[in-house]
Amino acid sequence: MAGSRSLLPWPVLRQLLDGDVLGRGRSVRSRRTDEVEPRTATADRVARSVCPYCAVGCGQKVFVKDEEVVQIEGDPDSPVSRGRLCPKGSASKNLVTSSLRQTAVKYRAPYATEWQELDLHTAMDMVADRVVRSRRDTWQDLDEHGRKVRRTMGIASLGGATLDNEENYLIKKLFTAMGAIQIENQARI
Amino acid sequence: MSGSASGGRPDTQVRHGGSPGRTRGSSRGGDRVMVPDADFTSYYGRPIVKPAPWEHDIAYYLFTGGVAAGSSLLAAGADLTDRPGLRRSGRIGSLIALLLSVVALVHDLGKPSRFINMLRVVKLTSPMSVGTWILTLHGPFAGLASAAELVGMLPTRWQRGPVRLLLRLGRPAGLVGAVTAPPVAAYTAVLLADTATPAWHSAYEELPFVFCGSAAAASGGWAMVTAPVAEAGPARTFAVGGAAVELLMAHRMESSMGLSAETLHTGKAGRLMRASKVLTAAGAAGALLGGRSRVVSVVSGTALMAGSLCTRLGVYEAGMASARDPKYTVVPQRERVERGEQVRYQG
Amino acid sequence: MIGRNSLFGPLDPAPDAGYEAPPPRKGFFTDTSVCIGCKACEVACKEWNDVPENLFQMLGTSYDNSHSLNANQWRHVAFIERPGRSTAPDQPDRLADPATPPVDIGMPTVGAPPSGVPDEAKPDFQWLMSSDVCKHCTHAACLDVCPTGSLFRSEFGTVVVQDDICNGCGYCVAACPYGVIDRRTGPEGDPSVGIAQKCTLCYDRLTDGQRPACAAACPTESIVYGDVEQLRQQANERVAALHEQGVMDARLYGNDPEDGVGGTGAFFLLLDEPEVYGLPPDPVVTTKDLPHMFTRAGMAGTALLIGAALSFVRRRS
Amino acid sequence: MAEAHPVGFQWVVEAKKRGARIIHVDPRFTRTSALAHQHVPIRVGSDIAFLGGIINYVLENELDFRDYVVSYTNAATIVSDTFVDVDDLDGLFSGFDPETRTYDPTSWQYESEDTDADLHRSQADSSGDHVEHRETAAGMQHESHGSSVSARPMRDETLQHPRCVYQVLKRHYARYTPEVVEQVCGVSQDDFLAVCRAWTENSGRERTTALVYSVGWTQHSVGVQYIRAGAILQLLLGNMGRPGGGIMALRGHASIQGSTDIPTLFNLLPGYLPMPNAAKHHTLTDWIESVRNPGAKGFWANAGAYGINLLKAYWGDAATADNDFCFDYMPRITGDHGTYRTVLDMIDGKVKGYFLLGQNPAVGSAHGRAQRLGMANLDWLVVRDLFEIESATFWKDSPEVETGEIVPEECRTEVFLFPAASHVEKEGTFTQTQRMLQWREKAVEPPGDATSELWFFYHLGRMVRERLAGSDDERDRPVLDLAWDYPLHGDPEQVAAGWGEPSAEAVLKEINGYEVATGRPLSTFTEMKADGSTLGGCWIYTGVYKDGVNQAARRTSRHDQSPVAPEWGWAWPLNRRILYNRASADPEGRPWSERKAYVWWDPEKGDAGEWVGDDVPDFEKTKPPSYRAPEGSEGVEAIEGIDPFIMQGDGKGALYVPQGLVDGPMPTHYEPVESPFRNLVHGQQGNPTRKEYRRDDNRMNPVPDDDHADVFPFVFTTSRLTEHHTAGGMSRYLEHLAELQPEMFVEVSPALARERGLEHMGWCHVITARSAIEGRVMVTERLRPLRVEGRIVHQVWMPYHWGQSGLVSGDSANDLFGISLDPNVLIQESKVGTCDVRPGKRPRGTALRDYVDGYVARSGAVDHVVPVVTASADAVRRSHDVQEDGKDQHAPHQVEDR
Repeated sequence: MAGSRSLLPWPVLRQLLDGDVLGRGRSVRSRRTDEVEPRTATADRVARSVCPYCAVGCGQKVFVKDEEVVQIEGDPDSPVSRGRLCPKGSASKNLVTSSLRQTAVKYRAPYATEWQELDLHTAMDMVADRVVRSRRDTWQDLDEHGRKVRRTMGIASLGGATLDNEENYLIKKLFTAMGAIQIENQARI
Repeated sequence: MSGSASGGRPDTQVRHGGSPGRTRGSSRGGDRVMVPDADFTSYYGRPIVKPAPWEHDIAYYLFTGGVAAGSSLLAAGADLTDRPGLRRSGRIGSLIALLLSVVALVHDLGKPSRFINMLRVVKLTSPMSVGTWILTLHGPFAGLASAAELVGMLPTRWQRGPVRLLLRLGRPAGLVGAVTAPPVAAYTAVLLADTATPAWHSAYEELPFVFCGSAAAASGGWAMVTAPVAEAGPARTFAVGGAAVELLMAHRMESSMGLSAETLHTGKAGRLMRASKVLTAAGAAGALLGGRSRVVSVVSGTALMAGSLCTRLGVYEAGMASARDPKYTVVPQRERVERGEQVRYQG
Repeated sequence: MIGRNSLFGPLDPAPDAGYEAPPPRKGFFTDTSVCIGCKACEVACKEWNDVPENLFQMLGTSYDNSHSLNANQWRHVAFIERPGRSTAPDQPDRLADPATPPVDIGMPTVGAPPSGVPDEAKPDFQWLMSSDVCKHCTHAACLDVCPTGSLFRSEFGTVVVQDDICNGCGYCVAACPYGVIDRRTGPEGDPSVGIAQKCTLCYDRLTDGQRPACAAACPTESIVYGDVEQLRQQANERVAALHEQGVMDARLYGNDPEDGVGGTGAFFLLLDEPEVYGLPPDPVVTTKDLPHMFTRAGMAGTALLIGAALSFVRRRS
Repeated sequence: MAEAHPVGFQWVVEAKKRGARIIHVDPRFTRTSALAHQHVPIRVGSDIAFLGGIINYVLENELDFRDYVVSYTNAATIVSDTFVDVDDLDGLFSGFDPETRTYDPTSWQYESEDTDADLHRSQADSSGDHVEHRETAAGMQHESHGSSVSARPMRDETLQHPRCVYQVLKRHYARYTPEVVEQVCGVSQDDFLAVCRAWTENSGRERTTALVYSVGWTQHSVGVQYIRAGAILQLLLGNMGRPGGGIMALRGHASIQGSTDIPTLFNLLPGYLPMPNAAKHHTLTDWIESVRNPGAKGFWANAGAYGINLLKAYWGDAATADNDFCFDYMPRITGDHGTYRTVLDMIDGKVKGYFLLGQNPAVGSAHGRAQRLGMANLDWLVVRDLFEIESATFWKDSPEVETGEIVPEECRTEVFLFPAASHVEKEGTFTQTQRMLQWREKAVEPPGDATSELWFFYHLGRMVRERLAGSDDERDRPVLDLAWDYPLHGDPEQVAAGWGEPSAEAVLKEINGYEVATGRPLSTFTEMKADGSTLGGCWIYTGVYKDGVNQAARRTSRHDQSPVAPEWGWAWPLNRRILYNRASADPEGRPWSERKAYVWWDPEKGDAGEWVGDDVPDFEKTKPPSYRAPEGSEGVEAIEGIDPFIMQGDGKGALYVPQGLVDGPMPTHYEPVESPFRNLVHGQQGNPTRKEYRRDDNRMNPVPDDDHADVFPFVFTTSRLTEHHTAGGMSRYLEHLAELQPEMFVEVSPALARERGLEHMGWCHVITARSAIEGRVMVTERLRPLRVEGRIVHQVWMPYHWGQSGLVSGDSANDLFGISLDPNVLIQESKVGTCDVRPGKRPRGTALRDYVDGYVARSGAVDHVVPVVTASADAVRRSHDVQEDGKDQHAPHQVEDR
């Protein structure tokens, strides 16, 4: 309650003058208390998002300050969730800002017992090389009955149920073009 | 497990659901049961109120505060009745006790600067705030009187200039210190009683008397140990009177505080309270009967101080025990409800 | 000024604390009859208020692994597995081995149902859940015993700790009749360690007209935030509705301005006795008795002074 | 629902506050039960018996919504006289081939007014080869395109014909009496009848009942038939296509619906188009005709446009009418390439590389040991996740490292763990469980080297194309000709260096479809052309980018629109919120009741009347209720004004499914693969057509006929806790969630605790033929032993969220399950199994395998293989004999692993 603070510096005097003899409220507030503002109000921007956990599709508002996520909470406008979130949805900021998140590529060489870090672009090159090689090595033009199959059975994929439609679209498109067919996701599980 | 602050001291001795809601109230390790076993319900036996997050510092402070207050009184009396030995004993006792009090308080708060926060406000509803201001008033005067006493012990050639002024201030400061001493002794009882800790709050009628009596006994005891026997007569009287009040009021307290009195009889608190009674009674008897003997005086005085310390520790422990067991919170309240005597505003 | 009911009895706390024309008092109505024990409130609270983790230990007390309200747990969901008031005779459990005594699994049990409720109308087995929180008492002992003014009454009538003022004396901890507030423990360095901690009713959010984080998250509106006056009304209607539906166990807790703490800003609809949920059945603010305590202390102190004087007087004579 | 979908449960609570009665049927007392008026504990795996009992109650007492049933379902349709039901064949339907364990569904077909030739063409063609159907999870395609049946079968609207579906159904379920339900499910007759009454009394003109299931229902060897049973009941009671009704699948992942619509599934292409099959789809025409199903009604008639638009979206300019729009570029499937088959292939060394995209099969998939052993036998593995999950670290700390089955120094798998962008660090759409797409705005940049899947796959594709550039190998044409040109944005430096973020909105526009010449986004899939002038990546999503506006990004507040909230996000198809909502009006087009009005025919509207209402009508807008199809019509034209189920071949809701299901036209009770009970209803114990992988590393526990069945005497099931998310990859690493449920535990009843000497909060371990896992004992009355077939059965429950990593760790319950699959969709039975429970921790190190092997030996599972077909030999013979002359159903396929 800005403005409720008296200019008097010593709360004891404010107790006497502010009608708060018992020193319960108005007279004992610190400057920081007077100036408090929720970080939802001081955020630079708010992104409208959707909870990443189950499939209910609860609306989320993501508050950003100085390019950091400072709060994620339910979107009261959503007809699905009416602003509410379950414990997992409520932990979304914890998910996004967790110090345990991976931020660099880790690589485990064959027979190695430890991780090593890899540069992202190097890792991409290595994966692309392996995709090309495995595809070449396991290519089938015909199956054992002589039917045309033009595919590779050497590359498989699992995942996608927490990914975006656009991502799944590209995944399926690329794998199909490359002839990889063992492309699966949680929907089968 | 990431390593930020661990829990707000949740009872880590968690019993794995082993404490059924409907607990048979029982004498937990104690030897006497004052109240019949009570059936009561709790949430897995978890405490309802939280014990004060204090170390034993506070119990020691209760004791040193009492000694300081009583010693100030004795010193002032001795000053007025021209008993320099008793005066010196009182003033130095007061100084030591005050210093120890400050150590205990600061240790409890963690760092000295935190004491300053208490001077922001005067909270009439907070015994700690009231006590802070009482100490703030009493401390300097008592300190001044003690300083004067110390100065008086210096070689005469050093007693010049401002130091002489200090000597002059000894008596008025000592008198102000004496007048402000009883609140120092008494407020600590309110400090404990003004909590939700069952054994403390339910003792609020008698606890001030117990504590004041205890203060008199302990400070009298200190004087019996340190002052010349010839001058210590008033101290012995003071101590005996204090011990009598302490024992009497403690007895009354135990019978008036209801279920939580149990905590004064069981466990650690029970042992301390029994010791306190024996020591206090013995000390008082010594003071009464063997007053003129130096040896008896020292032994009795020590017993009285020890008795007082045991009282403070015992009351402290009883409070902690009463907060840890939901029985002492639930049963009296449940009984009130069952009797239809819920606490309600009567207009 | 010190009002007539400043220590006990019905009171609008914000004006009493010196606020002129404060907003209506704010609070929570926690309706445990619709609580699903999801703990969204616990998480939302921690996320908003940067409350650290509490303990990583399975407690075996149904699904409650948060233990209690404490410095690191400003919302705490209680879980009570309440066995049937009458076990049907054809329960296979019984049939399996009637001679074997039941295993004590440490779950709360209850006694006879309140009068007027026929046994058969009771559900066989109940799983009670309730999200506990600071009560924001009308007469808040924690606030009143605080020697620094760190705990203060906000303009919304809520009770809030000022971290920058608290000196960690811990007096509030012992004063709270509900065992809510606590000092945070942990390694040195974190400025919040050693400081009293509890629900602020999201004071910062309130200043901007936002709802507290827990109430905003609660999926089933078990936690309702609003003006206390309206919430009390709503609570009364809810109890009446439940009674009409035959849920005779429903009762309110903390809604009565004439109770021992002058009514709470956060009150509850419970389905069993308060102590089943770990709540005191008839809490009273300790400062209700404070004038009397001071009187007694004054008497004792006076006696001490007189005693001291007499010790000398008698010698003289 | 309160456990796994708490926010969805708000609507149940609201209904309860308004006086609704809530009944919860669940093996254990959950947080949902806590708020229900009645909890009905049921034996795991007996749901069809339970629902069958209710169907019987409805039919016996004629409580069905007759007007709805007659007009909108196939109740009146006459079934072929060659059909023989399970009652006469000991649990088999007619047409069973014991060699392949599949059905020839010819005898299940409708009696048709069409000629024989028509019958053959419209029905048998796609009813075809059920071995193939099972191998390719064909049932999943039917999710959207329904069964392909004749447009005009014979009907008896009096429902008196002995072979009409209604009567067939009535006879089929007559066995499911309350007594049988009690015996099979362990549900008392009182409880059961209370459910029957509540359901039926709350259905009809004035009221509707919703059936909500979570996808644990799908994780059974009869999972599809569970849902079919629910569908039959909801159709009989008139609860489909109406507000407050329906069957709602509460799916468990943010966009699992989307990942089925735009599938990352081996047998599907976007929009439920089938992956071309080497056996059937030799040409573009073959492929399209198999979907289009000539002769049938409905919108699948336009399949040609849908398929060609997809090909065009994939291969752009290279796809022309002359080259069949690059149909030949498509790889062909030849059978089961599902995730479990693939994992077993990994163990067998057939797979080189594996991508895991936000998925943690080491914990989340059935038979965790097989998953991990498979991963340990790859050349390379790419894991993309937020955290260092178990599937990325199997080589150093999995349970198999402890048992010595994986030795890090001997494991050759290269592992790449890529940090992934979180949901707030990228933009795109999730499709939630009711088919609604919601666009997420990007809030911040991903930290460090974390990237989106969009980024990863775009650039992977780019780099692969660069590596293949200049190749003249024909096999590389599909990659080189791929339309792979998406605008990049984001950090200008990255864009300049060629590492920008592809525009998700551009991808969404391609999914929506547009005119090739002008780039104008299509508004509806009816604008799709089969001539290559339009392209669109997923026809059912067409309209999401209507008018060039991202419809999924709409966020009109719920306060500012109707309760249907059509302006929040966008639901496929064409923003319809309730599918088949034509059924919310009566045959004349009037609302069934004012209270339940939703979509209706307004004769005053437009030129000659229009369908109007709160939702987008799921019907041609101007086709009046009185419309009758002209003789010989097919496709959309053949949909009559009273055919609400516009994707079905006959426009009717299917009480009986003449084809499209591998395991029978109607659900019937089969025991789970692992069960301590004999099937009380039939001699046939389990689903005879289920998919099995009989291998030493996938042993199943014995069943009651076996001498050793008592080695695994208890039933167990698993599910989620509110506080965790599936395999824990998004919850065990967060302190605010992990602390709420910090340890793996096993819930047992007090009676079982007594029987096995288990102490509350002590340790116990659970053993199956696959593994043994340990957890803390939670003794609770929320689990209750049931009396089934006259004896007590103990059920054990476990959450399945833990693995060896994270802030809190523990054994993984999915390690206990073996792999046996539903034949329609190849989803594993991971919600029921048998087990033993013992006090104390499990053995450690190599002793664990010895311990499990000891159990396996005692159970006889080593050399005694449980037969799948247990119906009497006579029944098998008679079922097999019911086959139409001259039809050779069985293509020369190997029947794997029988």
